[in-house]
Amino acid sequence: MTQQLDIPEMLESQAVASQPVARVRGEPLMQMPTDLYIPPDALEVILEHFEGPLDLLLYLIRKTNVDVLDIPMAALTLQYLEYVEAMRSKNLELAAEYLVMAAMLMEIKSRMLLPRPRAQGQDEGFDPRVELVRRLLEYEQMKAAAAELEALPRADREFRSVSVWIEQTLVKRLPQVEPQALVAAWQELLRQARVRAHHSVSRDELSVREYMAIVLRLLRGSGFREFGSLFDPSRGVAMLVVNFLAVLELAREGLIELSQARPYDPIYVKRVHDDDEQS
Amino acid sequence: MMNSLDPKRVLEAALLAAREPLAVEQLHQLFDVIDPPPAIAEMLDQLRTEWDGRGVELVQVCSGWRFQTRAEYQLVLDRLNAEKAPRYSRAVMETLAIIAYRQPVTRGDIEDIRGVMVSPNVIRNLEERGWIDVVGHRETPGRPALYATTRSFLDDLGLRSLQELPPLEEIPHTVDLLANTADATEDTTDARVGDPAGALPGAPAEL
Amino acid sequence: MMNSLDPKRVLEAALLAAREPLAVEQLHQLFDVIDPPPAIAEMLDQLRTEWDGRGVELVQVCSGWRFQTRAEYQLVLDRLNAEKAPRYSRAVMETLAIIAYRQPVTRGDIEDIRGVMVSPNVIRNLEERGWIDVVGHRETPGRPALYATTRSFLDDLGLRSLQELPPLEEIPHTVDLLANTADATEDTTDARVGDPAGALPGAPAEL
Repeated sequence: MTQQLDIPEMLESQAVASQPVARVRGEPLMQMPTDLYIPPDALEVILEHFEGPLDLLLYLIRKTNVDVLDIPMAALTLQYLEYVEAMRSKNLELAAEYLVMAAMLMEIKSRMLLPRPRAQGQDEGFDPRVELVRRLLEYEQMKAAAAELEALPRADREFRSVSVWIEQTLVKRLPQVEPQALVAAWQELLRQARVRAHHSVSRDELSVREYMAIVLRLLRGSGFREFGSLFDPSRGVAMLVVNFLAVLELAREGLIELSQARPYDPIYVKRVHDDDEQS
Repeated sequence: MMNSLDPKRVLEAALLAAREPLAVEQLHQLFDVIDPPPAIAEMLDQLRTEWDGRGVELVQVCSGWRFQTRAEYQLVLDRLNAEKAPRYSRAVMETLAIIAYRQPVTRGDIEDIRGVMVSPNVIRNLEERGWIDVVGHRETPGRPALYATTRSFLDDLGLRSLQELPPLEEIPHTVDLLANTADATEDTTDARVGDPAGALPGAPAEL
Repeated sequence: MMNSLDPKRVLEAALLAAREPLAVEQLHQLFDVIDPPPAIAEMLDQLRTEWDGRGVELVQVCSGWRFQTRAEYQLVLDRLNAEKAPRYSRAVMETLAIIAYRQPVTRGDIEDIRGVMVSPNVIRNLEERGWIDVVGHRETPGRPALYATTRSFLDDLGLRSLQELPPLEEIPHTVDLLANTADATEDTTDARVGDPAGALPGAPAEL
């Protein structure tokens, strides 16, 4: 950005000739515009400096302080071509757009030389400069917007986002399981095993199986237990029945031993081979 | 500029914004124009105290100091990236489902139903989680361990009892199932173990 | 567990630890077990005030809330890492401005406005930064890609929406130009000796 300001200083003014070199809007132009002389070693810098023909034109317009809405086409074209010719003579690589613009400027200039039909004086779009001015203004607007964007505080330049260390090793994250996921897993099993749907498990069967596990846990390491101690009457009759069914099922599967010395003696329950429990 | 900023706040900002732990020597670079240099160790201590009781703490690790989330907050923060939460493999989920709905079962039972070998890792995984344990042994050759789900399994799934597990009766009759009904009707034996050998020919072992 | 933690501190920890800005909806996930849900907007306001005068500030950008270092502190923190953020050429910034203010645009649109070719590198540069992406194609021959800016562009510039972009300079309607055309005829009188216009048309394009 600062480079832009420096350039005019690099361009020494050069007064020439006592007669007007041109007339701009009727006023004689007594000297070359101050920025037309380009020191040879500055040329490359200047070339790099401009983003294209529109940028160069804007520079020329703003430099000479003319009204962008009333561009003196001849003077502008002249200045522009001086630059382009200078670039060309230095054999600098010249973007095609500069030449296209040169042609366009000359076209506009020549069209302005043509007599304008008075009758159609109000005809919009007659002024051949309109399109050029529209483009110049739009480009200048975006150029200014770019400078504004550049000036905005930006992440990793004016500020950094904060992201503190996340100490994951302290807490081992464990998978969470939803009850419904078990059903999904089961359904997948069914699908794979192609078991008939009647292989499903009812709540009743489940509760028996739950009690089977409870009873086995109660018996773990306890040797013999009195039969009655396996039941919790406070849970209601239904649960007692289920509990009882569980004990019967365990006996049937040979997981527990029931023993009774004589009829009406207490019944004792023991896990089969409780001694070599592995857990 | 630097002089107008509180050195402790500079230190704090540097540590909050740093991607890596910062060593005390590095922190000194922040203040190399200040004379005399501020007492960094002291400020770090003060900062650590200031952050007591918050979700982030200042800690010293091998390569320096850093702010990090506190473990007890991490569980809550994890909700933000649920998609990154680990998941159990299909093998684990199916094994867990079988134990939950068919308990008590042996590994052999699980293998019969799944039609594949059950890796010891799968069982150990669930045991370590505290969701299953051995409740006895079946009196068959080898006396295999019988697995059942634990209270903690119910707690973690938010259930009061196994009865609150989703019922399985509502399994939709898929085309797949219907297509196989003909063979399956023959299978009137024990619903639990069934005859998986016939149903799952050539099922590969899964480890 | 959750109940023992101060919701505001949870929010703070989440925002300090997040890699990306967090939207209010995301922050709600932190509290989904609390009934009634805490007033997140209010807590964010309180947090912002609490962090006043420190090296780090809580700001709202396009995709949510984040903590970031204050510019005046960052100047000091920059002493810690010599690595500077990439600088962008005027070509890149002008292209970005055109995409930001005129989106969606094709490369052709950008070239029309800038009056020069847009190098593919310029576009790639902005894409790699994650500031622009292709949002579709214009249904014209060649189906050119339409570019627009991303949320990350707004986030990185600390903006909440495109409406917060700096306002464009007003440009006068070209209709105004026509008002001046009457005077402009004078301009046609000039004739410069040695008009280089004559010299140039034959000049070969050195490309």
